Amino acid sequence: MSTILKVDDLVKNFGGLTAVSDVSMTLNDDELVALIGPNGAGKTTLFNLLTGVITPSSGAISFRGPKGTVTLNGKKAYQIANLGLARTFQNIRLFKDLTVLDNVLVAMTSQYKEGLLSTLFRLPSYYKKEAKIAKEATELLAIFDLQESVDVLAKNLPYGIQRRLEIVRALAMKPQILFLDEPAAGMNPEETADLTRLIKKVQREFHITVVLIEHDMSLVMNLAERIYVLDHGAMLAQGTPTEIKQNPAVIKAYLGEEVS
Amino acid sequence: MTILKANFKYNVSWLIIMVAGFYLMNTLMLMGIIDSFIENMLVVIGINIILATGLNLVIGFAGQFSLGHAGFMAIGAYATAIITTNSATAGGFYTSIVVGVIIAIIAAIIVGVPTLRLRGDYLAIATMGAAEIIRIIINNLQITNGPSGMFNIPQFATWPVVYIMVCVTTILIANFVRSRAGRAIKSVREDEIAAESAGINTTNWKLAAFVFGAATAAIAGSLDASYLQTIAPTNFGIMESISILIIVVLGGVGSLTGSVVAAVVLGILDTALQNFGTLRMVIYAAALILIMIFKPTGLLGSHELSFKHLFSGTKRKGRVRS
Amino acid sequence: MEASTLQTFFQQLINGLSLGSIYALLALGYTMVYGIIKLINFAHGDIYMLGAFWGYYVINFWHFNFLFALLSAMLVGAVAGVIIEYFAYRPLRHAPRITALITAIGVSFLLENGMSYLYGSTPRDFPQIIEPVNYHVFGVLISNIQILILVTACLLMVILQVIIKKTKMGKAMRAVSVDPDAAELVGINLNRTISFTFALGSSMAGAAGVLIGLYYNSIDPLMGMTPGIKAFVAAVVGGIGSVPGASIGGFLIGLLETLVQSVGLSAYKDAAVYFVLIVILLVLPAGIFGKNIKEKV
Amino acid sequence: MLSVDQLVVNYGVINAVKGVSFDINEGEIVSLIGANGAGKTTILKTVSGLLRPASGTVTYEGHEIQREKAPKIVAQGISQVPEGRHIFAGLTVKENLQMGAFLQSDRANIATTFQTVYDRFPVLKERQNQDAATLSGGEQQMLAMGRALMSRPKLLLLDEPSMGLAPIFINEIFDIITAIKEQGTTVLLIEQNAKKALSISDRGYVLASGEVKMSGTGSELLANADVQKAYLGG
Amino acid sequence: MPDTKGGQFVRQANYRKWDGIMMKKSMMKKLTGFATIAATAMIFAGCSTASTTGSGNKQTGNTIKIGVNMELSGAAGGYGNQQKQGIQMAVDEINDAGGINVNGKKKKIDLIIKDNKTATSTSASVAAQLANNDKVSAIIGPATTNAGTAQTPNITKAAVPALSPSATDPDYTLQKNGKVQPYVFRACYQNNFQGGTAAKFTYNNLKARRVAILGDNSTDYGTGLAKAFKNQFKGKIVANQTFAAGDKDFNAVLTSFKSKKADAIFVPGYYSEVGLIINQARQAGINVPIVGTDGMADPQLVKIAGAKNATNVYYTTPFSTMASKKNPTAAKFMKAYQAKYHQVAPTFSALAYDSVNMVKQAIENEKSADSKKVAAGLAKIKNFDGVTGTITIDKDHNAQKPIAIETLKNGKVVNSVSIK
Repeated sequence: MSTILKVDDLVKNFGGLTAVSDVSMTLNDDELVALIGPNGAGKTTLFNLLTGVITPSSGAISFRGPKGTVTLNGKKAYQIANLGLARTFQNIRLFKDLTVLDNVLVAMTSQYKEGLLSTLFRLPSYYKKEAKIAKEATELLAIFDLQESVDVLAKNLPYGIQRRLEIVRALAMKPQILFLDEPAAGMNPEETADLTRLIKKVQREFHITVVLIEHDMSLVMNLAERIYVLDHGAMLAQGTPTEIKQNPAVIKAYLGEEVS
Repeated sequence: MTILKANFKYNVSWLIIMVAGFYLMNTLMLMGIIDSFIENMLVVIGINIILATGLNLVIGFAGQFSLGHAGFMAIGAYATAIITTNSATAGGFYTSIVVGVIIAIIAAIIVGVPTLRLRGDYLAIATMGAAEIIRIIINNLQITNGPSGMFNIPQFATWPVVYIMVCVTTILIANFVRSRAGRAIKSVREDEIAAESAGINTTNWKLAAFVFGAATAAIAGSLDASYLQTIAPTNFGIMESISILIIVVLGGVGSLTGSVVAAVVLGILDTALQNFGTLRMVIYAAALILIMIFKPTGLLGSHELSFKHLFSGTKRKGRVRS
Repeated sequence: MEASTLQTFFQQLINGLSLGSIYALLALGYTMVYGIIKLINFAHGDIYMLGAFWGYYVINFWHFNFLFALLSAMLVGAVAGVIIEYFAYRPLRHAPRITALITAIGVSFLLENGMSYLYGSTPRDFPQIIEPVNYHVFGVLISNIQILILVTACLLMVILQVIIKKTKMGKAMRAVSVDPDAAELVGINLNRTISFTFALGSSMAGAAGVLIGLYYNSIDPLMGMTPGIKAFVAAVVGGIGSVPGASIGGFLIGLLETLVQSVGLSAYKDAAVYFVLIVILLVLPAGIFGKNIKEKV
Repeated sequence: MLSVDQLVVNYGVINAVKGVSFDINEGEIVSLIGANGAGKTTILKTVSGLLRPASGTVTYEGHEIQREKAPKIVAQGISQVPEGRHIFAGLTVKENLQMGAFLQSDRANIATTFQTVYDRFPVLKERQNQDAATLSGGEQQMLAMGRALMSRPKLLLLDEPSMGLAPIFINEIFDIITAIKEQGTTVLLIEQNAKKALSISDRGYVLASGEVKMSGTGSELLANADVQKAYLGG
Repeated sequence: MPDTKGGQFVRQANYRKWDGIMMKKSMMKKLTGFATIAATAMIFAGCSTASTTGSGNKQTGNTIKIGVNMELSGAAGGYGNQQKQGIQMAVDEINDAGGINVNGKKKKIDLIIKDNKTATSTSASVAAQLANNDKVSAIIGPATTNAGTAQTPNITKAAVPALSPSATDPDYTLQKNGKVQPYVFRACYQNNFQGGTAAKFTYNNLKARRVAILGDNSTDYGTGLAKAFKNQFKGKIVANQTFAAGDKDFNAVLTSFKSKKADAIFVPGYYSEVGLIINQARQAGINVPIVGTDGMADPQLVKIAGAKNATNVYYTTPFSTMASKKNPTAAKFMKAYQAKYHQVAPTFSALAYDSVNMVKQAIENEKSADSKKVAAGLAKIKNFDGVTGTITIDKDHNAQKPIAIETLKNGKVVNSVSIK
């Protein structure tokens, strides 16, 4: 297992407020990491920093991509995404008025090119590429049991399915790291259990690194190989689920009492 | 396989309709049923279709509220006026369209790169300002003959030319919208942050839509100048941009079919109102308010006429099926 | 006809401030309406025209004095604003914003062309109810009407600011503009508050109509179009939603136009205004006093 | 005091609440717990008049209020602290509180209420002339609660009061809620932090997917194995 | 991390051969189809589209149809409506007198008025409708050069003459090669003539040597006159500034003129703005002569400027209250206009009134109301006794008529000199 993402002393200030202070962490190939902590601890801010939605005040992020190790500092969100860091959002951010298929196809935009002429004049190569990419997307959707809904507008999907589609969209980017921001939020225990299986499957079959923010301890403790605990913007603890469950600082700040 | 066959079917259907439309118009014209007055109306509608579909690409599909369409139209119009006045040949005319498109593209990049960072109404007012700056510059140049405008422009944009241009630009815009590029710009419209996180370079795609819209506006301007044979800076003011916007919103933001329908409806309404003298604009204004109140999403909402759906009988906006 | 550079400078400053105070008065209404329902009320400039015509009639036919003409024009503006909001904008409160914008344009067309139809579009001379008097201050000319406009404009701005900052209704307006749902939850009646905002903003336009009629002595049904757009630009430059911003924006545009004309570039005075608008928006995307609200991810 | 019967609420095409019934007696703290998207906030918004139900009734002190608008409901003594606090940024702390008393006209009364709120939340008094947007998350939550109390409600609706708060504030907020109850205000509480919520509640209802799955006293629910597993991080 | 991992789910994405072949086939068909269409379209574009060069509209009925293509709404709506009043009055008078005598038979005028909303495309459409559908003998209008040139192709195609009361661009009646437009006429001066006259007057009569120009930059009228003035003025132009229609504040420019030591100001524009310029100039203590053109020859000018301020103001005009005392045609018109509309007749109404009567004259001279004949008749008009002077149409279809310069003092015309 080698390091794929390395975060050093990351700081983010909003005005006078320090949302993330001196956070360092490393992610390895093929592992499933959870990021937990009280609301407002800076978890989503950390995700935003890692995926380029906001820029850090200081600190370094380096990523070992297919073309060697690069720094993510100063890169735009779409560049980071195209390097192989995909994510979902806490409040679902699907393209609501696009179909399920189109939602996935958007994420594949940078994986293929269509010449301007072949786009505008529908040359044979256009149909060829469209068919190929659509097939690829449909196959991916089928893995997640969404093949029936390809033509449905995203906004018309039930809540749980929207969450699932968002994960599919992120996977369509062929990421090396997948960031999931509260994927189980709003799901009932049954759906959560399904989701747990799904995430496991994704991680196993696609061999990618998955990082998730989650409050549902059943999910976290079942899934995560390692856990980072964030509190007040700072890294409070890290370790295996067993270690974290017994960490007194974590219990005090977050878990409240010992979790069984 | 069937999808491909079907695609062929749809494409052919569209082509048949376009050709049939052409022959129908031509027959009616030869029979004298379409006289120069109706022809005039049809050409104006055609030019408005080009303008509205182009603006709809920017507003309805890329979600960028531009209020400066008339500025780019002016560029095309003046390119054609200046070039064909000096070189009154068909070659000169087509060259002038190309030149107009190129200048409009350059202008759109100059305007778009800084302003497309803005959002919503701020973008609207910035683009409106940019278009006014273009108009004021034209108004004060020698080569454009200042506020007097230019007239006696040779007429190359006869109705068949306009008809073909309408078909071509509409096909191009429709093809653009239903492609990788179209999905990218629609994702920007839906959610810029999510689009960025899905690897979409939102800045570039917004600019692409804006530039494409500007290019088609320039084509419309060229046709307008050449058909009417007279242009003046006052034709390309804020009110012109607004009237194009009205077509787009009335037809339905995000519906190319809607833009076409609205251009036709408003074109006929406008012509019919000529007979009402001073009351004309009063009726027009009242109609506008009433349509908007009773049909807030425009005549067609975001629906499109599509053979794919006519043939297969399914509705795109299907309910939840899973 | 000679003047020293310094005198010319101060004269132009006066010119710019007078013009600016007119833009500022109009910008106030824009900024309030936009602040509360995020609608560019295109018809605002036309309410100013209605105010001017009202002043014209009551002074000519009912022989109102200046103060009554001004106050009644404010009332007429307020009523017009409330009626327009009720019939044209309220049904569209939950419709796409671009739809409401088109309706606003429709209302503007209706007022302009309706008035043209009823009263003709030839400009009329506004009754000179106050005899213009020029004062020479160190070689700089300033007329009593210019002073009146400046003072009235500043006074109305202060009153407006007091209403918004100090009164219960003003606070309700601010609350609605920040968060309509939360405003309802503390018991604020949305419709009433929005109507009140329209009334207040439109009364400013009504007042501006009378003042400008008096100052320029010429009114016509299309008089609201150009100043309307300029005033909106002023409101945006100042930071839309902010009362001091609208005033500053108005004065800035007035001074800028004056500056451009005084150096002999009158043909480009509007271009200069739009150029500055774009530059300001690029540097301060929400205008000078505007608050930049970042989207939460 | 309040009884909700067979409430159905739709959000566009989504059926958010599917026939929920519950009731609150005077002087109680009642909690609705459940995951995000279970329909809790939708129910609260319907009670406070921001949403119209598709069917079902909300009866308050003997009469149906489900068709009434928010201001009218506030006037009858139901006050909501919305999720995400929704304080009025740009207004000072004091002005925010004044807005809470928007429907009160008796100046003396308002002054007393101000005193009560300032006593309850001393930090608000310290910051009364500050722009509310500059407050920290916990202070904003206190302001939102203070604002709701300014209308002297008989029933206080609290939507996720502990959301996004540091643990130290969370305990304080729950202490305050208990104190509010003790002063005679009935409380309907929505919380994700089910453990905390149930520990101070007289009764609770467990919601999932827009339906009531379970109900009981706070301690009963706390002790229930299913609840523990699903919502208490068991 | 191997690249292939992420792409596992597309492993089976192998296309069957026939898929690709079919696609190619259909595409070829489609492309061929498209090419065919394009080709046919081009062919049609080239040859067979109906071009209807008409032989003009014959008038056989008991009425003579005259169309009006006018700016009744939009930016020039004010001027257009004044013209409409003049047209309406002329037609009423003619009809009350029995109509136009066409070869011994009196025929009434059937007036068809349409609004072009000051837009070029609408003007073209209106002209087409009047010429082709309503089959008018002649069109009066439009008021502005831009709307006028927009209708030229359509009326030329239909062989229907159009007489504009107020389009002033020198090239308005000309084709690109400098030849006259066969069906375009005007009843007013062209810019060069009027601007030149004003320049001469300013130099010779007012003895001004340093002139500042403040012209309307939103119409050809203002810029055309400013250019003509500049070219023909022998003194120095010390400042050349502009305004746009609808502007109300001229203080900044006027203040800047102060330091230029101008001894006259030339203001080519319409009364709505020029009235304000006079007002603000006098308020600012600028008392030098203000010279303008017929666009300001309107009773409303003095009202807007204020009577006291309208002093030392000069403008070129074909028509005025002063002239009307000497000219019986004008006097009659003034009186009738006052009676009908309860206001003093503006120049635009007078020009439009003359336009109708010029058409009547043409019809009577040619003894036919056929549109081609009317065009011929208009071209031959000589010494027509109009309200705006004795008019002769020259070879370029411009109206030749004497020009006068009127002087305002305290809002009253105190002097009127004819200029050769």
